[in-house]
Parts: sequence; structure tokens; C-alpha cells
Amino acid sequence: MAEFLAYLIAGIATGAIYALAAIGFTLVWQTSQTINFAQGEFVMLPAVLVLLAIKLFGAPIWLGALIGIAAFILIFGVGFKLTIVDPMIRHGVLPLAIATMALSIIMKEGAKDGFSAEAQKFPSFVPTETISVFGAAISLQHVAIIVVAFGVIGLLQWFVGGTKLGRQMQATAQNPTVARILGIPVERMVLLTFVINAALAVVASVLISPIYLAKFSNGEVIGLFAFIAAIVGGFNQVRGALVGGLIVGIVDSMAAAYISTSYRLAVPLLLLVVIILVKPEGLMGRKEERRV
Amino acid sequence: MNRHWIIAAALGMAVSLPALAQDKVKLVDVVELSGAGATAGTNWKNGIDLAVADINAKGGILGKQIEIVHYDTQTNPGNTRAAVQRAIDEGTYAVLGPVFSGPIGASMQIAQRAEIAQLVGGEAAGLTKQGNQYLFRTSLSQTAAMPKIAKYLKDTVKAGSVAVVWVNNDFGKGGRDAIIPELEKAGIKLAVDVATEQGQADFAADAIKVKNSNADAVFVYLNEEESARFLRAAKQQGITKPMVGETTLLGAKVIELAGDAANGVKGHVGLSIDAPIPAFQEFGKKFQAKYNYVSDHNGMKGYMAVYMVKWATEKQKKFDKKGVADTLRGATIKTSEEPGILIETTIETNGDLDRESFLAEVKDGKQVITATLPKINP
Amino acid sequence: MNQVLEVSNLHKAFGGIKAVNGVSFKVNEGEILGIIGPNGCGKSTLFNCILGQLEPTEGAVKLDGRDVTNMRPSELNKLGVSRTFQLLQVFPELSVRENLILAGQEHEGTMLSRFFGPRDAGLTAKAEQMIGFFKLGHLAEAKAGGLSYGQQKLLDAAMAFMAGPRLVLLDEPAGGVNLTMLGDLKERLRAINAEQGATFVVIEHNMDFVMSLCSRVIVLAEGKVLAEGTPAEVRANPAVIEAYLGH
Amino acid sequence: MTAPATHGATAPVARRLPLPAFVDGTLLTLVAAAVILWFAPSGMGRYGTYVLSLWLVMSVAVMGLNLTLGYAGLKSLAQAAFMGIGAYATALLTSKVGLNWYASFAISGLLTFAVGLVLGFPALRVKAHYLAFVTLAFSTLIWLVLRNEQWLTGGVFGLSNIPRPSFFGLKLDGALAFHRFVVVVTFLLAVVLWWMIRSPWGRAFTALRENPIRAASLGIDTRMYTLLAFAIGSAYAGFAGALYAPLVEFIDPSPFSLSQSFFLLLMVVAGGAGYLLGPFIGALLGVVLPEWLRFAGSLYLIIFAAIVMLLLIACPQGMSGLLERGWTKLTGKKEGAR
Repeated sequence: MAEFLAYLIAGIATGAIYALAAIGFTLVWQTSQTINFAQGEFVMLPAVLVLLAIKLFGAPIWLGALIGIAAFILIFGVGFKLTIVDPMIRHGVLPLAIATMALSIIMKEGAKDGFSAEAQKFPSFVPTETISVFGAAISLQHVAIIVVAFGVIGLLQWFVGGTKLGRQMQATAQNPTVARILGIPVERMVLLTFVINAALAVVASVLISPIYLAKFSNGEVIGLFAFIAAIVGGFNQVRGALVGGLIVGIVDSMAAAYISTSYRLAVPLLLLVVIILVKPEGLMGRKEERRV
Repeated sequence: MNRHWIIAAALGMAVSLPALAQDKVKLVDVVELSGAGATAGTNWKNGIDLAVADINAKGGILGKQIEIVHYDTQTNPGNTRAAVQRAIDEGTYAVLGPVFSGPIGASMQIAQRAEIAQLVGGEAAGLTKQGNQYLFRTSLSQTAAMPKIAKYLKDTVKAGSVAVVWVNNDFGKGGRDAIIPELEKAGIKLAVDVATEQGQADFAADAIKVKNSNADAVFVYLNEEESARFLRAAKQQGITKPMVGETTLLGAKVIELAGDAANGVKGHVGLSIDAPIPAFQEFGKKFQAKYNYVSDHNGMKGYMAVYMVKWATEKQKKFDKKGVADTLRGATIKTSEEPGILIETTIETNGDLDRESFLAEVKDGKQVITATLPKINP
Repeated sequence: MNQVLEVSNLHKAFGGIKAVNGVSFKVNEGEILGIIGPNGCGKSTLFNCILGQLEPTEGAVKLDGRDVTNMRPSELNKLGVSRTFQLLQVFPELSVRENLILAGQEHEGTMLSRFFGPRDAGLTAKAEQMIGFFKLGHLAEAKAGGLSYGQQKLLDAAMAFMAGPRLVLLDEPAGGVNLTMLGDLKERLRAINAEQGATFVVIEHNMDFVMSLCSRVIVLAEGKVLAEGTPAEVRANPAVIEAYLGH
Repeated sequence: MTAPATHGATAPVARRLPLPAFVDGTLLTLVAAAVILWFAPSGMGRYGTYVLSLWLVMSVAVMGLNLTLGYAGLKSLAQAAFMGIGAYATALLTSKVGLNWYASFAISGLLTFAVGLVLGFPALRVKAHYLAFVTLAFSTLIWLVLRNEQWLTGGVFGLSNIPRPSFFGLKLDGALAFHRFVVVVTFLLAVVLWWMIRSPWGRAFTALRENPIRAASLGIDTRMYTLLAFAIGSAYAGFAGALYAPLVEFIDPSPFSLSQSFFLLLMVVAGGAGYLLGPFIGALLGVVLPEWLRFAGSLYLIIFAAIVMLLLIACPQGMSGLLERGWTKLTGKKEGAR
């Protein structure tokens, strides 16, 4: 039992990381039907930019963090939306998805050539101590990630449901045409989601990198798991990312423990197939009406 | 007037002629610069660049400057084959790389057919078992390293059971397949066999699994970064059993990334900039100065590969492509003949290497060599 | 008289909303039956249930006495039941002729002959005939997406007739078509009905169109049959007047 | 350039020349390209020859994906996995069982066709992008099997010494001989696909992509055509794998990973989905462009990705769409001058 608990807690800790990365997937999908295959790289890059700013300008850590984060939100929030999404969104999901694939190559290779092919240590804003929960070890870093993941979801739910801006954003997500008629600045709302996505990527990056280390290739793993998490939880619900992330994290941990370490990746994927066959819109997802 | 022109022309000739006569020798490095092997490949490439810069600064090989070209394999066999073919078509003097055994497997026949020496960074046991006369390693093979580790586990660590944690790529799988029969021979029980993914970020579940196996010791066979992540996860889960590994567990990079978690780790080291050999440390300093980070063993392998080519060329006193392989086969390169080889190296006829190696331990964030192991066939 | 189609006690509910609530009717061979009713009375849902596009919650559909409830649309089509949709449904990237050949190709030969046989599945002549019949002659090579709305509507109807169906269900054929075209369309439908003996069921909003075309009319309201009879009878029915004026 | 899925009358060229009625511009282009590629490697060296062959082999896989995606509108993320099934089947059958290449090639195609049929069933159940998710899972599962089942697939160490085929006793071991063999096989496969696309099948596939509900109401068995499109597209990946294994003479799991499936998708879209010659252009972009960009050193992948991204921003229909746009502009001007 203690053993099971240890795996469970490890799975939740990992799952929270996937959840944090997956929120962005669901956000940009809802407002602009964009599948961002560079999402993993979005989480990888802020940490690298922070380290780069420190290295280039010899800046102290807080200044480096500020420069790196500001640069990232500007380029990959606003810039991404204006230069890549806007010209392509009318042409369907696929060309845009491919363009984000190309973007992910650019980000990955850019981080490797511009910074380093090696993993780098990233300073933690949270103490690295380990605490014991029911006899299972968990680090404060992981605790912080779990808290932040839940906090972000709560904040987003409140924002969407409880503020005018948020309701406008939701209206945009549900029906842009009607929203436009109602006088909601749809373009600005979509832009806002991209900025939020970039900001969330930064939060995820800063929290995850001290554990996973900052490395150009980290986006591949994080991106894949976040994608699976978003599908499992439901692409069109922000809280789907949280549920999906935690489930995938726990399933992954259990698979390694009780099934097979060399096939552990297969188990979350089989879960994904089952969910698609049983409830294609994801566990928490809304059914998307087919436009006939 | 005329005379001036003639002098000017002659001067021009004098300046340009040596450059023409002393045409360069082209070396092509085909290596993993993107994809799964990018980190290892980049170290290898940097090691090569460092060696080429050193050699060229000292007048090149037999007076010829080395022209080095790097081609990326994307860690993909099809692309590797293209790149090696291109290297040969462009008249490379020898092929350097790749590091991963998949890309090596896809390209070794081509170099063999062209009768050109190929110096690779691969450690998997199978590479040198195919009778390819043109393939040369730059490090010990796993078949050479693992018996030393098994002996160490038995005699020094006195472990009755061992948990094996390995990365599921050619490097890790090769190591695992080599250590398990050795453990069996030494009468050590395999407590648990844990495969991990290349580039895996989260090792919590693996660490719990190892902890629950109650093994007397843990054998960790992962790449540097994954080693660091595993050590941190193991510390978090409170694993106190000795961690034993190979070169990739005890490197400076692991110590840097894992911090305290690396303390107490011990094992066998082939190439390490921390080894008590002045030439190794010298290399480490030069590398650090040039690239601003600490080289791993792949950086050393790349460096030595270039010097192996240099040594063979100077030995045969001519630029004969086929001769490089013939000269290297069965040779022993002494540091007195070629300081760039860093450590006396014997090349066996199948392309395997034999060298001295070390037993080491990490104490207070530093790698400390505890013993030097002789060559297998001294 | 021979009954081509028999719908008995058909129900369809979406969640709690009963879109079709126990509709029964029969269609006689060779007649033109009109189904009218206010917006949202379940006309299109009824069609979709009859044609296998939606699964009815309850009830049965019979074709020539054979149960075809829940049969897949493509199989139903091969039994000679054809339809148009309320919204335009042509293939914009294909030419007019290609659209027509597509509408007929699955009714000829086998999968193999469709692979190895001629590219037009031997339907060019037939397609040209339809093009002529629907007065689209000069547009045979044009991409369907480039046609005017009315022309697309004609093409849409032509596609439904391409395979020589016995029973055709038309969902608002007159919607958005201008008066001249409307006259053309009506005349074409009558001609096919007379010459080929095809049976029609027409859902329509345009009362004049229905009343002048159909021999019998069914009025739906709130998912149920409200009235049934000849155009004149229906027009005089107080319940129908109520339903229409009430909305 | 061929227009997307047009089934218009035969090209004017064919009418003027005394050629059979089924000959059109695309077929002539294919024939001309095959002839050029037959002779192209002279003076190119083994490297150039190899890259040309690799381009053609990848084109075959991209052609298959173009059928499923470009014509039938089904998003598959498993094309590289199917290629892997074909490559491993051929490698094992030729090197371990000793079967000749032609039989192995056929078995690879049949096997991937059958697996495609089975995997296609979810495609009927789940619509739109959900198929992409199912194939994503399938792709990774196949990769795991290829890597883990060492007794069969050689695992991470791969399979080496894969023999090249011979042609009626003629050895095709040399780079040029094998290249010509690849040219012939690719040409035949392209012609089959060309024939299929312009047959009533192709028309049905297009209808499936544009409006499956209307298609069904016209008697088109959408279930059958969906499965066929997916299975034939997968079989082409199997064929590509059967050529890839003897071309590289070595295989391991890496070229059949999920990221390679993504890369194949990139080639389809960048080349122009739904254009018959699009796959060749796409594979040219994906295989030959990076090789050519090698002069740019370590930046070559960034430049490559930037080119693809800019291309798609400028013209989401890919290279073929761009060429078509240019062609209409050009011919439009000519007409204006007249």
C-alpha cells in the first residue's frame, strides 16, 4: 500500500507538470482552432531565454528572468499570433499545424545553436527540500507545481466566468460570429488568449526547468505528454487539461511500476485510444456540434 | 616598369603557390547534431574541432592543413548513409563519426566498400563483430568495460543483488546486455531490470521501483543528463544503496547537474577529464576555455579520433586512405609518439580498443580516482 | 394503389426535445407529395430519419413493404431513393459534368469496373442529357463552386435525378431561387414525374410552389401530422390556418 | 501542374497530338520525369544518386499520405509507422527467410493494407481530428514494438546487411543500377495512383473529403471508400518501406518514429495536398532541400524550417498551390496580351 501510494504521488507530481503544459493547448484550440505542435518548445524556451539573458548581459537573475520572459511573451504570444496564426487560420487546421511544426524545429534548433546542446541547471524559486506525505517522498518543487496548476485552472475559471473580459473571451471561443455581432473585439480576445498561453508557458517553464533541467530537446517529451493529456481530458475545456494531465501522469507512473518499463509509454496511449472510442470529446470535453 | 610587374607577379606566385601546393587534407565528420543524439554528437564535434585547431596551429599533418567539414545525420540511418556517401564522394581522407550505433550500422558498409577508415564513437558490442576491417572505435567497448564493473561490484562493493537501470537506446541496451551475463558469472542476483527512455525527464517511478527492489547496489547506465536526473530522483526517494556506474555516471557534467545527489557515486571510468592523467586534464581545460562548458567522454573521443588519423598518416608518411586503416589495425599508439592520443591506446585487429581505465568515486562534488586498472592485454 | 414509402409512428428526440413525435404517412407511386409546416416543425429531421442520416428513436420506415429503418444512406440510394438537402450540397471543386457523373457512378458496375473501367463510368452521355434537361448546357465544364446560386440549385436537383431514382425527397428545392428559375424547376420536376413516373416528396416553405406542384399535402406542426389532403383541402383547414397565423 | 482533383476533359495537348485519349499532362510529366531521372545520376556521384533514390522512396510514402489526406481528407499520423512495417517485413523476409524482394514487396504492401483496414475502422467511428489521435497512438505503439522486440526486429541495434534485389538475374547492388530500379518502381506506383485518382474512385475520394454526407446520399459507400483510401495510402507507405530497407541496407526504429510521421505530413502539406505531383515536390523539400542546405552548416535545419513556414504562410496550399498560382498569373497575362 505504501508502495502504491508512493507511485501515486509521483504520478500526480508528474501529471501536474503535464497539466500545466496542456492548458495552453486547450486555450488556443478553443479560441482559434489552432493545434500548436510547438507547445512543448513553448515550455522549453523561456528557461533557455532566461539563462541566455543572464549569460549575454551578465544580468542578475531577476533581471535576466524579466528580460527573457518579456522577450518570450512578445515574440511567442503576440508575434506568433500576428505573423503565423493570422495569415493561416482561414485555411483550415492543417497548414497551420504544419507551420507550428516548422516553428518547433526553429525553436529547438535555435535553442541548441544559440545557447547550448547541453542540459543546464536552472535556479529554483522554490526550496528543493523533500517532504513526506503518508510515507511517500515528494519535493516542495513538485508541491509548488501541483498548487500552481490547480491555482491557474481556478484563476482561469474565475476569469472566464466572473469577469467581463473573461466572458467576452468565452463568447469569442464559443461563437466568434455572434460575438462580433455583439460588439466584442474578437481579434483582441483571440490575441489575449495567445498572450495568456505564452505567459502560462513561462510559468510552466520556470517551475519545471529546475527539475527537468533546461535543455533544447525537453519540449519533445513535454509536448507529447501535454498533447495526450489534452486529448484525454478534453481539448475544449481548460479543466480538461488538469484532469487529463493528472490521469496521464498517474497512469504513466503505474505503468512503469506494475506493467513494463520498456512499454510504459504504451499504456497512456492505449488509454487515449479507449477514450477516443468511448468518449471522443475527452473526459471533460463538450461535444462539438457538427456543422452540416 | 616591366621589372616591377615581374617582381609583383613573382611575389604573387610565391604567396599563392604554397597555398596551392600545400593543398589541404579534407576530413569529414558525420555525426548526430540534431535528433536524439544531438548532445553526444555536439560534444564529439567540438572535440574534433579542438583537435583540428591544435593540429593546424602546429603545421597540420605532414605539412598539410586539415579542412574539417561536419555533416549532421539527424540521428537517422537514411540521412547518415547520404552524408557518409557524400563525404566519400567529396574525397574525405577518413570518415569521423557517427556516435550512435544505428547511424554507424547504416553507414559502415559504405566506408568499407570505399576502403576508407571510419572512426566512430559507438560503444555497442556488436559493431566490431561483423568483420569490418575499416571500422575503428575511439573508446573501450562495453564488452571490455562490463567485466571490470562486475568484478568491482562483487569484490569492492560486495553486492549480492543489483538493480540495473539503463537507457533504452543502443548505448544503454548494449550495456545492459553486456553486464547481465557478467553479473550472473559473478554470482550476483539481478534484483530489478529498469528500462528508461532516452531523454526521459521524470525518474520518480523508476527510483521508487529501484528502492522497492531492496538491491544491495544500483547499476546506473544512462547518458549524462539522465544520470543526473535519476540521481536526484533517487536521493528524493531516499535510496541509500551505493550507485555504481560507468563513465557517464561519474562525469563532471553529472556532478554539476545533480549537485549533492552525485556524492558517493562510484564506478569505472574510461575517458574522463578528471582522471589523474595530465593530458586528460589539459584537454579538459582547453575544451572548457573554448566552448565554455565541460566536455564529456564524447568530446575526448572526437579529439582522439583526429589524432588517430594524424598518427597513422605520419606513420605511413603519406596520404594513403586505405593505408590509414591498415596502419591503425593492430597498432599501439604511445603518447610519446603522439601526445594528442592522450593515453596509450592499443587498436585490436577487429577495431576494438584497449586502454588503461580507472575506478573512481565522487566525493564532495569531485571525481576522485581510487584505482587504475591495467589494459586487458598489456 | 402501390405504396412506395410507408412511414409509421416515427419519433426522434434530441435530449429532451421531441423533434419528430409520432409521424405516420404513406407515399403512393407516382404522386408528388408536399410536406409543409412552420419553421422548426421537424420537417428536415423527418427526412434525415427516413434516409438513415439520423437514427430514429422509435418507429419504422418501409420501402415497397421492405423495412429500411436505419439503413445506411448510400444503400438506400442504391435502392432508388434520392434526395436533396436544405442547404446547397454540390461539390465545388468538381465541374458540373463531374458532379453529375459522381451522382451516377455508384449505380453502374462494380468496385473493380469503377477502377479499371472508363473514367466517366460510361455516364457522359447521361450527364449531358441531364445538363441539357436542366438547361445548364454552357456550364458543363465550369467548376460547380463558380456557379450562381440558382444554377447550383438546379445542379443539386439534377444530381438527385442522375441515377434515375424511383423516389426523390426534395428538401426546400425552391429556397433562394428566383422566380424564373423557380418556374423552370417546377416544370422540370413535373416532366420527370410524368415521363419517368418518379415519385416525389417535397418539403417546402414556399406555399405557392407546393400548392401548384403537389397532388397531396401533409402539414406538420410540433413534430406531428396536423392535416393531410389535397392542396385545396389543406388550404381550407382551420387548424392549418391557425398554425400558420399563430406563428 | 495538375489542378487539385480536377476531372475535367483531357488536356488540350492530348487532343492535338495523336495520343490515346487517356493521356494527359500529368502522365506526360511522369513519363518525362522518369526518363530524366533514369539518366540524371550520370556524373552525380554515388551521393547524388543516393539522395535522388531516397527522394523517390520518400515520395512513394508521401504519395500514399496524399491519397488519404489530400484526396480523402483523412488525417493520419502513422505513415512512418506503416513505412516501418513495410521496411521491417521486407528486411526480415529477404535477409532472414530468404524470400526474393518482389514477393517481400508484395507481402509488405498487403500487410500494411490489411493493418490499414483494421486501423481504419476507428476512422469510421470517430470523425475529423480524432483519427489523427488514434493514428498517433498507433504510430508510437509500433515504434515501441520495433524497439523492444529485439528477437525479431533487432531492437535498438537494427537490422543490417539487407540485400538489394536483382532483376532477371541482373544484380542491382550498384548505386546507379538500384537507382534505376527505384525510378521504375516509383514510376509504376505513381501511374497506378494517377489512374486511380482519375478513375471514378478518385472522384469518390474527393467527394468523401468535400462532403461525406452528400456523397453518401448519392450512393457512395463512404465506409468502403474511407477504408480503401486509408488502406491504399498505408500500402504505399509499406511499398516505400520495402524500397527503403534495401536502399539504406540497414534499418532501425528511428526513421519510423512519430516525428517522422509528422515530417511526412509536413511534406504532403508543403508539397501541396490534393495535387497528384505534390508529393514529389513535398519530398523534394523534405529530403533534397536539407541536403542542399548543408552548405549553411549548423543553421541548415533552421533555414529549412523557416522556408517551410514562410511557404505555408504565403500559400497554405503548399508548393503546388504556389506554382499553380504563378501559372494562372502567367497564362492570364498571355491571354490578356492576345
